[in-house]
Amino acid sequence: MPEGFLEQVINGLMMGSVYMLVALGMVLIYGVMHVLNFAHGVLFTVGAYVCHLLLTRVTGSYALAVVLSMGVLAVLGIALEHAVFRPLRGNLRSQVIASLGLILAIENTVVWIWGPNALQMRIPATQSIVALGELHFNLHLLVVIGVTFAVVAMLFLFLKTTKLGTAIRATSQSAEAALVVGIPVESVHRFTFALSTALAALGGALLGPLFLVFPTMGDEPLVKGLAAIILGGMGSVPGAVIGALVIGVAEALSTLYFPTDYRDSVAFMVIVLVLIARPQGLFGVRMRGED
Amino acid sequence: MKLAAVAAVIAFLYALPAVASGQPYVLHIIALSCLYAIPAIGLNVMLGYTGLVSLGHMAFAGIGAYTAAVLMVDAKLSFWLALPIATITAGAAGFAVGSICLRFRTHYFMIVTLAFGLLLHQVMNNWDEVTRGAAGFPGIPRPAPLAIGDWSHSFGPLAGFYRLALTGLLAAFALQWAIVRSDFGKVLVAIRQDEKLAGFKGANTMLYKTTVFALGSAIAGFGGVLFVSFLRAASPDAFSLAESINMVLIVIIGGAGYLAGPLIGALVYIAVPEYLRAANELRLVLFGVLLVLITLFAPQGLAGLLQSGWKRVRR
Amino acid sequence: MIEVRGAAKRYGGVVALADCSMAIERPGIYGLIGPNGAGKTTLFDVITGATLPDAGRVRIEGRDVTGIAPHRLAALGVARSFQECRVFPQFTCLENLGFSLQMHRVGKTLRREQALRMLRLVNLESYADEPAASLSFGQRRLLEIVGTFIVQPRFLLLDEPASGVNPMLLETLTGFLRAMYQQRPGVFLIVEHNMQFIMELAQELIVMHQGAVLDRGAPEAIQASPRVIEAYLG
Amino acid sequence: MARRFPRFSLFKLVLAASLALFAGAAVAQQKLSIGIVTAMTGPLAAPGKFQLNGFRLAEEEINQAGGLAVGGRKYLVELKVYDTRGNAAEGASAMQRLASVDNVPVVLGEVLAGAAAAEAPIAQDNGLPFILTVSTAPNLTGQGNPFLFRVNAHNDHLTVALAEFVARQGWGPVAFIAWNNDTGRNGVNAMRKLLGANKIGYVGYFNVGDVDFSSHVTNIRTGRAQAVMLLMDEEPGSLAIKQIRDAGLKVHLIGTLAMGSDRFLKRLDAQKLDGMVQYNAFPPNVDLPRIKNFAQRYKAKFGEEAHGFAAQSYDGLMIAAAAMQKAGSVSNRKAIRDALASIRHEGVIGTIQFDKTGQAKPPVYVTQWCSDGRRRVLYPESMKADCGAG
Repeated sequence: MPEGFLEQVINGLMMGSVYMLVALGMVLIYGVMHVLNFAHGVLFTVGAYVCHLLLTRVTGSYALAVVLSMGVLAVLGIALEHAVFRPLRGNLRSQVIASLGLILAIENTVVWIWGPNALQMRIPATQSIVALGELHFNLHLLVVIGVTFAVVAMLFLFLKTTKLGTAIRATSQSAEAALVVGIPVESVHRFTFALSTALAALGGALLGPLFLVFPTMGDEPLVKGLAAIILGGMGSVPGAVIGALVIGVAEALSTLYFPTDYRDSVAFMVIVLVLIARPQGLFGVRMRGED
Repeated sequence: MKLAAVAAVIAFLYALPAVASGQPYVLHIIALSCLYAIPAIGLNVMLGYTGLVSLGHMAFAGIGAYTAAVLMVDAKLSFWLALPIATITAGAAGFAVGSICLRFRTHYFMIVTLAFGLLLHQVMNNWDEVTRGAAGFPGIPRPAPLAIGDWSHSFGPLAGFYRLALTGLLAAFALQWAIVRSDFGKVLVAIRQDEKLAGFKGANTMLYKTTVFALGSAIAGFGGVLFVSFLRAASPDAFSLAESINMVLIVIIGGAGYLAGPLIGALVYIAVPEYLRAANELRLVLFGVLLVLITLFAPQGLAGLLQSGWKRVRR
Repeated sequence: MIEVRGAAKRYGGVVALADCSMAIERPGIYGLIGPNGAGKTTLFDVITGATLPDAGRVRIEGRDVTGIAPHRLAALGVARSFQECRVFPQFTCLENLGFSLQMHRVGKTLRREQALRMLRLVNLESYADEPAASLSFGQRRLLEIVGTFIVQPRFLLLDEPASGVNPMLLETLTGFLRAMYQQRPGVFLIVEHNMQFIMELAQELIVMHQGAVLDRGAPEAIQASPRVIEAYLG
Repeated sequence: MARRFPRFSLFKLVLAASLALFAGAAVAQQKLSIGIVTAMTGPLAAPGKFQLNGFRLAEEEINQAGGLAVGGRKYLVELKVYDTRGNAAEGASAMQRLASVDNVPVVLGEVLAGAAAAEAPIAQDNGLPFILTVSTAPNLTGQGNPFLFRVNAHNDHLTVALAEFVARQGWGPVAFIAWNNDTGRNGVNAMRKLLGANKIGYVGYFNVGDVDFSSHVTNIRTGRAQAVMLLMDEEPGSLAIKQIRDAGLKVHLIGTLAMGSDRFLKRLDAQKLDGMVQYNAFPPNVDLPRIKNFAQRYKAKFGEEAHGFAAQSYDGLMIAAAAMQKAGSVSNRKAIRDALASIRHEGVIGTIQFDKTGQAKPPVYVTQWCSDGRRRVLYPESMKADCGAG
């Protein structure tokens, strides 16, 4: 085992938990509505910008700004679901293409409003360094990971124990059956979209202070989130969690064995290989949307 | 009547350099639109007629472009030899990659094409010794003059290359037309509508899809060669994921599954922004919104809108 | 001619086929019946290569065809229709039939002629140039079935051809199927819930229950079979 | 004569600038459009902005001085700015438009090498002088294009002094974190050539837009690198340094000119930067009148510290103006080209004179951060100066 192996695993788990938030949002939408929303990454970006705006202009409290930005994005999510994704329901190709259009429109609106240069979001409270043996970590990174795992736990509880959560799971199994047993499918869709975009906002708002806030900040999490949900099996929530962690770790470890300028491809080639061996992904029951 | 109109337009376009000799900018924009329309035709055969949404299409244009660049600059081959070799190389690469990607369907297919698009782009960006890396490949020549008997034509000057780009586009268009009219094209359209049914009717869908992937990639590669010869430089960014997505945008806005769709799409994509040069971020916002509106309200794209508008007028 | 040996298939926890064996030795119109979830459509899918069985083999004319690609089965003379009725919606009726013929290497000029003749048989000739999507469901069903016959298959599998077809069209359909069989006898295997329709048509009924063949015989005999009655009522 | 002329013009400019304040309404002058291609959007918008700032400042100063005097007439300079997004095809279209529609006598700018490579041949087709002011890819010049000039030092040249410095310090192995684009890749290749492959340790490339460098940091630690060279712009640069220091890595930091500015300091803190060296084309605090003056004027207009890209671009426009004066024409492109080829211009970045390939060789510097957030000059020897001068 090469030197630094364990440390790379830790690095990978950390980035993996960041990818997780994006992956969870995408997998919820995919599971329930069977929509692959490529615009999820720009919603992540918008979340970060909204949080930055709220933090600097409206409230001085970071926590409040995070929660409010989730609210704003949830509203935006409902609007998008209503205006774009609902009319295109059942048409995979058009949904993907519309979401590509949304990327262009939203990302450039962000550039138009906030300019192309990166903004800094400094939260003094979480700036300190935590030492774990020889390794040092930024406190904010630990906050991100803590919040992510708390959110994942809450999401699981929500899906398993609440009525709405059960309705979401039922709808993702079969929309027709859900309709038959009296679940208001339309409302479930709307709620799922809101939940998903709020998660994207949370991701952006959490990551902003750790790195920077810039117009293309959502691209990388989108691509990695996409990779994660495919690896985990589209539509499987636990699969997305594991998939995100696996992608994060594989990426970090790949720097030990492969030239780093091929790092992105390494992650994707792993996915292609996994898919060839196991087309339903690691946790998927079966492929949906086949015919 | 229709044929005469088309012939007149083509004749006009060929005569344009003589008419508009003082307007090299117009020639440049039309030539560039042609060069975007060629890979768009390749994608239209895949996406519009067969229903294969590839998110890595421009990577194959890149394979053609860089193959030709290396052949012309390093191996000192003539453009006229490099063009077919590079086109075939792009097609072969499309066949190889396609036979992997096409094991997957719908979303999975899109993601796998995206993955290969990323990989190929990284190769162009990272393989410094061959592709000159991220800084781009300067010094790619324009084609040498062609002389057949008394007739000769040089492609170095803008007007000369403009005619070549136009001819290239017409060739690609003619190929598209032939494909769509043929029995082969019928199968493609059947696959787009119901792949499973096409299989039970006796079509070897995998073979057809792989062939069409290779064909689309070859057309893209052909366009890529002309593109870098026109710009006289290749840059990996011209073949990135973003460009592949823009290609999808061109085909959809123009009208997927319409013969003229890629032409209209490329013209709109190149010419309108040139016209709107001032408003930059805004024009990309507009394109994004336009794309969403078209998927929502006019899934047939501009070509479809024009056609139904024309029908209404005639009625 | 068609032989299924020990076919088994599970979807998640649901057993669709369990050690299902069946053989059809001579041409004829066979009805495949059974309660919902008995595995009829899965058996169709296994025979036509749409689904790879977890276990068991399928032979057609002695040749092992288990899990081979549908287009290769089509080349062996197998044609099928679908429960949900599948035609190419954007193709016209003529194009739909023409496509079937094209796949069996019929030349362009012959295609139109043959297709028109078939459309006339089911009274659809006035829709020849209409896209299939504009037809009523019953008409689409007729088109689908005509499309399977037009290539003169030796093995024809129809999945609930009568469902969603109104009584008037049903008569057309029955007459058409009979005429086709008389013209060119083959193995016609028909899944059907409409008992009256299938009793009238079939020479032999094959009853499936819980993923296996429960009983088979002449329609009258099956009607009287206590096992079958129990399966349907239980 | 050729030596004194530009100096005179600069002097005149400054003089005229102050006079213009009193002069009131000037005589109506003719407009002179100068073409600019740069990235205003896209991933390279930030360097594009500094480039444009330099052009804008030069434009303003020329016009405030009453315009550019050529052949007995005065011209007000007007910049025709086109955004290329760093995209080759858009750059080519913009260049074609400037050459034939806007009919400018000279074009300046471009950030991205790939776009510049597509623009240059079109400039050549149209016999239009094209002056690069930021792009550093070495192979741009030397393509046999007589109309292409580059004011700034290219990558191989920029890194020479730094490599010398690193070699003298005996740091080894040197690790890299580099943008996987022309800036990063060319930088790594140049250093590999200059230092020798055996001195090169871990090379970590990342894509534009990546923000997490943790795995690179780990590999640098385990590779026992003594120094890390960061080949990127200031935004990722600040993140990389933060992550390297947060991880407790004790390595020497080596940076690019983007990391030798007060703006960069604002993103981090002096403690994290202490001891970091970087190559620089324009250390704004060097005790030279030309540099100090420019830095002041820039700060007055844009409210921030002068940037090397801006200084190079400012000089680009000024040398174009000087060439037009020397050629005695604002429309004869060939004459302007010939003037450029032979001109010797005292710019704010130093003496600019183009060689046969059109490449200038302005001075390059190595600066170093002090513990108090100021900078010192380490190279060239003749300018060596302590904290506060870099």
